[in-house]
Amino acid sequence: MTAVTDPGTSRTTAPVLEVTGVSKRFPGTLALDDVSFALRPGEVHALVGENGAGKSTLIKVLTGVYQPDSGEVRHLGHTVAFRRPAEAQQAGISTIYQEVNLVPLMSIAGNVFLGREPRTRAGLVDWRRMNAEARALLADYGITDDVRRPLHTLGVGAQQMVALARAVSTDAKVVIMDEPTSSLEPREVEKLFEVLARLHAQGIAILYVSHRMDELYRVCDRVTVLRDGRVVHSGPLAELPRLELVSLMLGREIGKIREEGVTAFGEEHEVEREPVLRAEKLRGVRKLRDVSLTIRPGEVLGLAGLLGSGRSETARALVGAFPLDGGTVVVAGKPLKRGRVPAAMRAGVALLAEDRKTDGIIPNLSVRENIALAALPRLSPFGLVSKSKQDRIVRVFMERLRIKASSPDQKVAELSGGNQQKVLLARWLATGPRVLLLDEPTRGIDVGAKAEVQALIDELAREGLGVLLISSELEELVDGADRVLVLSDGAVAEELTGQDITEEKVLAAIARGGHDD
Amino acid sequence: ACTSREETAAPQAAGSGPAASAASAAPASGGCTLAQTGYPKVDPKTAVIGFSQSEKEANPFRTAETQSIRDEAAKLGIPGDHLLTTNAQSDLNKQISDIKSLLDRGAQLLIVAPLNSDGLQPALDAAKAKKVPVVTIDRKVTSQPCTDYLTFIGSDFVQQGKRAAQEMARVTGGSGKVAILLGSSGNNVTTDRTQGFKDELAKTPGLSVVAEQTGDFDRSKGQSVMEQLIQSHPDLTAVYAENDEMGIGAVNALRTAGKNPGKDVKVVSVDGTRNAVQLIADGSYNAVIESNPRFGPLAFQTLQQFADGQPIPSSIVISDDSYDETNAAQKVGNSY
Amino acid sequence: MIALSPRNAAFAGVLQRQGAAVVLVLGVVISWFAFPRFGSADNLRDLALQSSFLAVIALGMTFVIISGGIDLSVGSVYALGGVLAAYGSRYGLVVAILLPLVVCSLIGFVNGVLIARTGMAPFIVTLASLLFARGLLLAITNEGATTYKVDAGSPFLALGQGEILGVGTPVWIALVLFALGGVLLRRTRFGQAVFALGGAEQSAVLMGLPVARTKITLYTLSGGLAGVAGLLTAAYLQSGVTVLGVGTELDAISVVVIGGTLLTGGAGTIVGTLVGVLLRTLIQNVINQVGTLDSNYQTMVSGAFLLVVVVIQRLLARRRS
Amino acid sequence: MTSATLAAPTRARTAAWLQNYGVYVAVVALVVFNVVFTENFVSAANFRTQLVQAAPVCIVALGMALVIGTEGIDLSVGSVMSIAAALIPLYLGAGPLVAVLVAVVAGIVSGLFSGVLVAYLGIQPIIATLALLVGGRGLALVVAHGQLVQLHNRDFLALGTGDVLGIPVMVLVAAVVAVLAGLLVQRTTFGRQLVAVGGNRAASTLAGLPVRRVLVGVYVISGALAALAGVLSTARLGASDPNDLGLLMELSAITAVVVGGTPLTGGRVRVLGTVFGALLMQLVHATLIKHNLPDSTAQMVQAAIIVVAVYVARERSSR
Ligand SMILES: Nc1ncnc2c1ncn2[C@@H]1O[C@H](COP(=O)(O)OP(=O)(O)OP(=O)(O)O)[C@@H](O)[C@H]1O
Ligand SMILES: Nc1ncnc2c1ncn2[C@@H]1O[C@H](COP(=O)(O)OP(=O)(O)OP(=O)(O)O)[C@@H](O)[C@H]1O
Ligand SMILES: [Mg+2]
Ligand SMILES: [Mg+2]
Repeated sequence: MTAVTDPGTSRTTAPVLEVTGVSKRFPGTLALDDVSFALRPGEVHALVGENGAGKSTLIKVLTGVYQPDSGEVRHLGHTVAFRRPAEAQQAGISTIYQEVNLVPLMSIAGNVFLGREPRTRAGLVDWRRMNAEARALLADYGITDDVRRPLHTLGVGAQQMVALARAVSTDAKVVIMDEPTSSLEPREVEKLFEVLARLHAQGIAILYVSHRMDELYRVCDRVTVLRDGRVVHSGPLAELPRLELVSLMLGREIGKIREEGVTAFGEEHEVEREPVLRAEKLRGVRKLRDVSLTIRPGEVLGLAGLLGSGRSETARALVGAFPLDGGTVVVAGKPLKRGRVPAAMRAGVALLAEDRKTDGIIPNLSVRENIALAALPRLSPFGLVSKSKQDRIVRVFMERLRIKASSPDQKVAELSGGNQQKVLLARWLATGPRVLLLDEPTRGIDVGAKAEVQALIDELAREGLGVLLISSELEELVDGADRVLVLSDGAVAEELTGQDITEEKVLAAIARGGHDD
Repeated sequence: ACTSREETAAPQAAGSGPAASAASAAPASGGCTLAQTGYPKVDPKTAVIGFSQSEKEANPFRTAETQSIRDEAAKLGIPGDHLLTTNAQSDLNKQISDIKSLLDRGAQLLIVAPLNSDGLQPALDAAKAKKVPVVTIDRKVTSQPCTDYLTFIGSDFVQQGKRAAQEMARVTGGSGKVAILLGSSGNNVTTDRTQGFKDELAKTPGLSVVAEQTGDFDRSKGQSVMEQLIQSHPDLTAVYAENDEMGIGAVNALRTAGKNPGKDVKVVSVDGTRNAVQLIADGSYNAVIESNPRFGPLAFQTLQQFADGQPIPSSIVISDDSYDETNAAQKVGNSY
Repeated sequence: MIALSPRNAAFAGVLQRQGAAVVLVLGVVISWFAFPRFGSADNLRDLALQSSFLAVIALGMTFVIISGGIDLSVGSVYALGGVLAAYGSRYGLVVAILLPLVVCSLIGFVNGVLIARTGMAPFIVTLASLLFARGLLLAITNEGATTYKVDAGSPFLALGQGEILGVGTPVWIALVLFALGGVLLRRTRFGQAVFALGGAEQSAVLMGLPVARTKITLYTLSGGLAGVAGLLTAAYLQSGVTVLGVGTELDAISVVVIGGTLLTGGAGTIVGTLVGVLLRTLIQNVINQVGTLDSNYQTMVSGAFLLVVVVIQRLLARRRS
Repeated sequence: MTSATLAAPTRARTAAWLQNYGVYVAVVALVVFNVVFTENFVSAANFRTQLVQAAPVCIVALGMALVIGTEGIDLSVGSVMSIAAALIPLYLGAGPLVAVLVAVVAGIVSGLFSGVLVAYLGIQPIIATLALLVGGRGLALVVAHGQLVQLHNRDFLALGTGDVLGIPVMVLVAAVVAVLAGLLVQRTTFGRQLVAVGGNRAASTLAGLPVRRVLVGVYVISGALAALAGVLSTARLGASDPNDLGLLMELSAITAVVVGGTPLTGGRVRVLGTVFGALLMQLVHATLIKHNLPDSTAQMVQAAIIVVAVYVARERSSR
């Protein structure tokens, strides 16, 4: 997609959505500081910045989730003060917020049409039509499941597609997407881009947030860069070299940013022969079909596959967080008791879960407590909490992972998504694990932090940890993993090693697995 | 099983005292007769009899009441499966369905201890439709005697309040400050015992009511309320408790506050439970107006008379005894 | 764990969703044969009538619980509704109906506003209004000393004591309300919003649902239905009884839960609640039919029964997943 | 910065301050009100009465606060009190210590029962404990044959009426329980895990916390404390009264906890707040009695006070 906005016309067309001088303060942080920004009709506008720069906050101010402390929001030239998201939606602004925000227990179709269900002439909800429409709509997004099933039976990625379908199917004039691709995988990302192109052709303005640079350059016309709550740049994207964009985001000189490639992974690791973890014929209640794998110390084992291919399920099964029908997991020679997370943890297996909101953070506890949580028994002689021991470890990890928080006492819920992710990583590292299972560890992390996390994974492997890396970003797997298992429909379809690990081969393996049966 | 009780606290058997007896001779004329109602003649000794109790048998009054009905039935040789009993567990709607289910199960005569004076009309209507006479005991219902129900046997709660006030005037010597521990709010017994007491107390100008607070007929609530009142009214000289349990709670409170119940502060209550009467005998309590729960003999006798065609008065007020320092020691065996 | 064959799984699914219904059917069949009087028309008619008042209250509670909330005030509001209806009946049928409806809905409305607009927990807000409604009831009845009676000739009585086709009017009214409730829950946007609220409130906000309005409507509905139950009871009892409704909120909650509605919200059915109510009435009736149970044992049995049903339901649900 | 942005933090800070300290302010305000407007309020005996009366609620509420911290609720506390009361006379013959132990063990068993239902069977706390609320009192009455039993053992009764160093035993026990609860929450792994479980149960499971053990532990503590409160109340009453003891205690305890600033949504436990919540409700109750307000007014005033107190202490969303 190319930038279609003609500079001449864009000056005359009034912005559809505009903020001037907006500030928003949270206890301890000034999330938005005198931000001015305009979204013009028909453009795809990228909003970028580090984790915690204020992107999501700006979106929430635009759509009435938060009220700005000062400044004003204009919609089609009129000053507006949306008091709730509903009002923004009525004004034709449709938003996909950062975390999937749907209703898990409700049917898929119900979620798509919630609040605007088709009705019969009597004014009653027309279920038949709703299901039919939802089925048709979702088929476009590659979701062919029964739309009457509860939403929670879909994987995170599929849920994201449902959210997308929902947002786009309203006749909105503005569509805002806060990291829509973070839980999608290549095929789905392509779907999303098709949708974007369609919207673009219809002249709908799109505000697009992503940490993935290639995506931005592929789909966006203009870019606004936020740093520490302030707008540091706004202008056409194509004219801005990639390196300069990164430097704007990070606030560092271009020279200091080494361009090493897309990821920060180093060379191959030295791998020991004897595996630290050996899983045999894991059979899950739902999906897994005899998955066997080994992880050796110092090795990064990649796990690839389509949405719902069973990657997350495998990882959860390894730490005993998932009921299994059969199979064994042996860590350092000792078999684990099935279905007991504490036992797995004691054996040194730790899982960074995929969905940090529901399975990761304890929102109302502080950063300190979230980091120390899993290591608590070790840090507490006789079950009595030692604050000094805690602080020592917390300080180390906050520095090492560069966690941005006003203090260790800040509530973790108040951190930006990326920083929450780092807190969770710190939680696991603090337990001193032998095997680290990372389920989409860089999801929603900004370029800077992503490089840090990748370098960290590298470093950990070098230190002799066994790492299982699940990622939907192929380059991450290709660059980072020493070995890649391709899962398909709950079974290991293929194993790639050494020189065979290339994007093409992994993709091909995924595709084969997907179409074989 | 392997429990070890305190030796002194042997649980007493209920129902050893005298049964309730009618206070005044029933008027020979103007009563309700079998002929008048057109009900079939049913002999209680051979009939199926239903008894609907209102509250759990977990306080002395209810325990004694139910026991008295059972004992009398046994005495009359009524077979066990001819006495059907239900318990409404303090739920009025349940009492209505209880009564209806008693009728369904073939009860030909009903004895009902109403949970409330109002609200049993649907149950009474159901009995009327089946021509089953209903004797209500201990609490009167506000329906038509003879048509909606046969008769009421029980105490006059207003009268009990009045007699308590008279005792109060006697034991205080006619002057002092009185606190009232009310029963549960919304309960007719509370209303009547309060009204009777206050009306009568007004005749003794030296006595004034300084506080009236609910103790929910419950010993511990009576005790807490009394503890508060002792603090805020140090000059309190008497307590009227609308049942014995609250009265005993008040005695506890007075003792912990270092006062001498029965002397510094007089205590009068209504009921006639064993513990309260014993306290009078011990000198820590002043008077108890009895509310006799032993309705069994009178209830069955009334049903028999009705079956025999005799006229039944619209209400049979029983004679309640009273306990004071002069008779408590001898009569403690009558208490329940 | 034994793997379920699809057929077994489907059966377990039915059991889990309709667990209470299965127990109800079994209970009815057993009682039918065990107690000769159980199946009599009179007894059945009475069971229906007796269930109808709690059913109406539980209907409102179902909505509230599906939305992830709870309404503890219904017991007091129910009693208040009865008193107001009896009081109002002296000014005619319209007043007898409108007075309790308006006041009780208003209490529910205030609950809703406090919950929706201030973010206070429903449990505590409705606990406060439980006290408030009881206090108000005592205030208008002169501390409970006055019981308002409904005149014998009042047309209002027909609402409680009348019969249509041999079945009591309250039963019909309850059935109609349940039918309307079912439509409201399943076939309107409001109903969908209720489910969404219970499933994920934050998402509901972000999806642009009228969350506050839905909540206020919900609690108003619950208060209003408690008022309806109160006025039906007043018509049935011919008086505004002051001692009603103590602990009724817990009865309502337990029948809703027995009916399969999740206390965490987001899932539940109206029919389930109806089954729950009938099951409760059945148990009471059976205890009476047995007839020999000491009253203290009766309480124990009710508690144990509640437990057994919930545990069975839970185990079935677990087997299914 | 504009004046609006300056004003907003000030207001926010006041609100946040009130949220944290509101319940203490309310207690102080009510004491001041009473000192000024209530006759005979300022006396050692009166304060003593208030503390003694608040003690059982306070003890139960502390257990309840822990349960609420895990996003649970324990409706069974009143019935557990009544079970404890029913057991006392049966074992008092073997000495007060044995009787108290038996009662507390019964509380622990009840707690274990609820805890297992909640943690291992996954039954909603409110419904699991509701079953015990209904059935437990029946059980107590069956044990006691529905009888109130007068108690005479002096040592036992001293628990309710005795003093140590001029401080009533009941108050002392409540204070010790409060201190222990405070330490438990702040200073032990169990306490921190409890709060984490309440904050996000799924995440806690994945973080390898012994979630079930924590849940069972919390209900056991609540049961034990309820039984302890039942023992003390029985001693104070001088009689075992399983029919009435602890009626509606669950609501009083929950009110104290919530008024004290612990959110019902879990993830946070305020121990001192709970103690003051219990004191506040006790003072409200006392004030209403001392001013001889009728029951109707008293209930409505209590309702209003609960709403206001909880309104002030509520968790605010940042808008
Ligand atoms: N509800 C809140 N309470 C307090 N602070 C908050 C809250 N929401 C966000 N913040 C803070 O505001 C700042 C901006 O956060 P925001 O979520 O907008 O970042 P972001 O740019 O979207 O980051 P990411 O790329 O990680 O999603 C962060 O410092 C964050 O800690
Ligand atoms: N049929 C289902 N019913 C309920 N939950 C499901 C079902 N299928 C998948 N899930 C849940 O969805 C999550 C993701 O599933 P899975 O492990 O199969 O996907 P994945 O390969 O990790 O893909 P992704 O995480 O990218 O969606 C898991 O937590 C799993 O429990
Ligand atoms: Mg964000
Ligand atoms: Mg996954």
